[in-house]
Amino acid sequence: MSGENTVREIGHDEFDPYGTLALILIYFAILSVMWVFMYFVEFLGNDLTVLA
Amino acid sequence: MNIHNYEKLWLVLAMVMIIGFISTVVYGATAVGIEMVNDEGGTIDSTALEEDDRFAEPRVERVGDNEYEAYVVARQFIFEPDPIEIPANSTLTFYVTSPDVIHGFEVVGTNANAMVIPGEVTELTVELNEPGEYGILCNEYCGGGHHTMEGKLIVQPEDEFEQGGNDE
Amino acid sequence: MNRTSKAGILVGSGMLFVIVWEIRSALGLLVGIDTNPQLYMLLTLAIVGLTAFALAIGLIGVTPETPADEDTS
Amino acid sequence: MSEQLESGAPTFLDDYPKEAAVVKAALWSSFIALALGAVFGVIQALHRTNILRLIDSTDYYTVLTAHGVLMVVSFTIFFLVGLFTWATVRSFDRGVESIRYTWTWYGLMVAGTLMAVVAILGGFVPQTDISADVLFTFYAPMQAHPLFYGGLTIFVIGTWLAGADWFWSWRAWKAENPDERIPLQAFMVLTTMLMWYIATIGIAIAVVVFLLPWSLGIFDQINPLLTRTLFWFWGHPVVYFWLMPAYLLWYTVLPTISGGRLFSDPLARGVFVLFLLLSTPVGIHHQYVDPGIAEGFKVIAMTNTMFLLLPSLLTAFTVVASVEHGARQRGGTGLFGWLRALPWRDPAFTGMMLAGLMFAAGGFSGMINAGMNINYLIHNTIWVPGHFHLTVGTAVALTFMAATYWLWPQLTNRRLFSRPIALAQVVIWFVGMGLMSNAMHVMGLFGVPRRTAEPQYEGFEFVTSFGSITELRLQLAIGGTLLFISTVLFVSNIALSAGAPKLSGLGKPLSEPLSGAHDSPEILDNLKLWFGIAFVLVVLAYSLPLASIISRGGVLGPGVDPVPMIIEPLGATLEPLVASLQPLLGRLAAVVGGVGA
Repeated sequence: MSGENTVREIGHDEFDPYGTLALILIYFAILSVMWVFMYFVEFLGNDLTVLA
Repeated sequence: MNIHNYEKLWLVLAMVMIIGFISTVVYGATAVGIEMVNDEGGTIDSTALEEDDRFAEPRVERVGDNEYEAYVVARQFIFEPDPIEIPANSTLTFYVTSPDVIHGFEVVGTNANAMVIPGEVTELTVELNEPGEYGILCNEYCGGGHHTMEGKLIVQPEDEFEQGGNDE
Repeated sequence: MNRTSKAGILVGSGMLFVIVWEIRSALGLLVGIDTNPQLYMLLTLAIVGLTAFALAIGLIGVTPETPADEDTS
Repeated sequence: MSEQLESGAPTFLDDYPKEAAVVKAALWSSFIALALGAVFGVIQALHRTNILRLIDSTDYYTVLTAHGVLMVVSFTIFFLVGLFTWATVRSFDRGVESIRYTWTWYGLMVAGTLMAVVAILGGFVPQTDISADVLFTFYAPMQAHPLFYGGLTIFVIGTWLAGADWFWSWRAWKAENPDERIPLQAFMVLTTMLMWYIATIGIAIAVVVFLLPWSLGIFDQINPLLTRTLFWFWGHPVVYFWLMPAYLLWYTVLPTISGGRLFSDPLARGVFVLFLLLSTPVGIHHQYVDPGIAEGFKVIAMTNTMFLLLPSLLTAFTVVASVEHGARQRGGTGLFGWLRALPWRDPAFTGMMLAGLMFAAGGFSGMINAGMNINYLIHNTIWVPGHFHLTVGTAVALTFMAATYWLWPQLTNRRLFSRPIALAQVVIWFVGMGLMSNAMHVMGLFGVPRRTAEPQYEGFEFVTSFGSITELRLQLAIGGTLLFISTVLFVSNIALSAGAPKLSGLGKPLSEPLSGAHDSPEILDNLKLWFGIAFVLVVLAYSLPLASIISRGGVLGPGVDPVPMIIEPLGATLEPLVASLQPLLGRLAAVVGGVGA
């Protein structure tokens, strides 16, 4: 079922996508930091807060 | 259903993040008090602005000690009045409407940014503390001259404003 | 020999270029450091160029045990 | 006439020659729109940055309308119908029920596109009264020529019939396979189309009930907030209509070309169901700073929008995990080392991965757009085009181009003209978009507006916190030029492939998911249930806002007159309309008849 370059078959139960987990945790961290920065510094720190 | 543990972990984290985003926005709306432009500005007959008390003569009006209201008409391709002049340390409510097409009303580089829709009145209140000058631009395409549609908001030092005098 | 394929160098350089250049915006917005644009662009190109060169002559990078490239179309 | 490849499988063209012809025609329509759109795109990038102004600034808006409509309506949706036809036929393993019917909806879509394009390009010809400088959003009371609205209507009807074609195949297949699970690709096609049927209610009412008769002069007033809200009723889910074909490719093709298998079929189905449920009741988030809509409705739209992030976040995991599976099967090791074991030389693989990477960045700016009050910061600034050039302009467009490199040989039995050029093309797109969208996002934060020919004002200057506006403009222009070059490389590569020798055995079978359909609960395949829930959610999210808008301003507007984006008044409109329709109908009849015969 897999391509010509397969050197080993890995089934669902023996596959732990820990590389993916690591990448996605990095993504999560970036998103969280950027959100806090954008909301609290860029937006709330900006001029002319709309009050009503 | 065969869901890997890492996938479950990510599902939980994703939900936490989503709830975090919503909480931040709610914090801004309640604790900081940022209100969205809403339906309180009311409707208006956009073909008869000249018969309306507020918009027949676009102007800034003093309504309290440090409170001002600006009745602004955004039309192809100008803002009236221009410039809008206001003393520092005051609260200003913009009432903006359009007699022709949809426009944008953006005080450049600030959070004062809203749509102007014919038939509706956009109501937007901001606090102006420091003296200074801001550009105003239309940020919704409104026709061939859209890119020339600009105005100015001038926040004057309080003492100078009295001398400069407005229409009163 | 530890050689990275030409395709790998091309794709990697593209990604590296974008990442290094975006860091300038991040520095400007988040930290408020205003880097000189010409200088920063030269720096970016230098980093990308040197990395690509080092990969090409095998100074850095290792190939996986199996050839990573094949024809799929 | 064809040389046999040793170990190749039969291609789609071998198995379904008639369907392959439709798929090819749809993809060519898509690529022609892409090429034209790219020409208009680079004109804008150079014009608004004041690098090179070839046109009058008034004509900029004609160019912008053409760019928007060609890219996000013609390019994306023609690709979608081609891809979905391929996916439906392939995954049911049966031809379409009536090839004549299939050509009919394709013909309608072509006719609709031509009508709209004629109306738009008429803006360049002052001698005609045909013009539609109303941009992709065509907000009333700006008024376009009826040809524009008519073209859109016919185009959308074409897509409805296309969806019906795939449901028809499903019914026929189900009759023969009553106990089988819907194949994954077909499941994705069907859920996407259900979403589309719900979403297009908004645009259908806006155009057919209001804008078209209004442009014909049948009534002369309109409620701009109402048509604007109806537009966004459709205007947000349409972005998922662009995105779902890319997701289909990421879920079903990308794992195979990375050498692995899809991590989880049930999750993929769940993701598409979530998109069906949540794509539509969110459109009001485009109207966060609109007057006339109560804040409560905006809060509801925001909550729905935020939860709509979930299926995309899940997709990120599942797709990357599938690729990691491929890498590890190819011998990749380590926490990140597996990334090196991937087939980066393959332009199809690299293109989709770069598209996915940009989508991760676009996801972030989308989260900012979705945040209700933070919207004040970036609303209608050039940040917004910066965002959607990462999503539709890269996640979707680059995935489509990459997928074409994989699919085209199977539709033509010819190899690609040049794989190295193809690889360079996807990398150039990535770099070009990196520069352009970075500049757009940053300028947006400084307040530079979108949709404007000359963002340079007399009374004030934009204040930058770092760098300068000049530098950012230059960056935008360089990025835009790279994107144009990339498009030229793509289209010419595909065109030149027609000269490659015919081969057989170029077929590429898709790998089976690691956790297959048998693992997913039966209820996921209950399309009626999901359609019902989706419909109820839309009614809940939209009935009160729409009722409120109508009770405030009336169905036909609180005194708003049309503002035609047309040089002449609309008096003699019907005549040119009919006249311009005739050749189109004739051509349509010729296409349908010629192909069907």
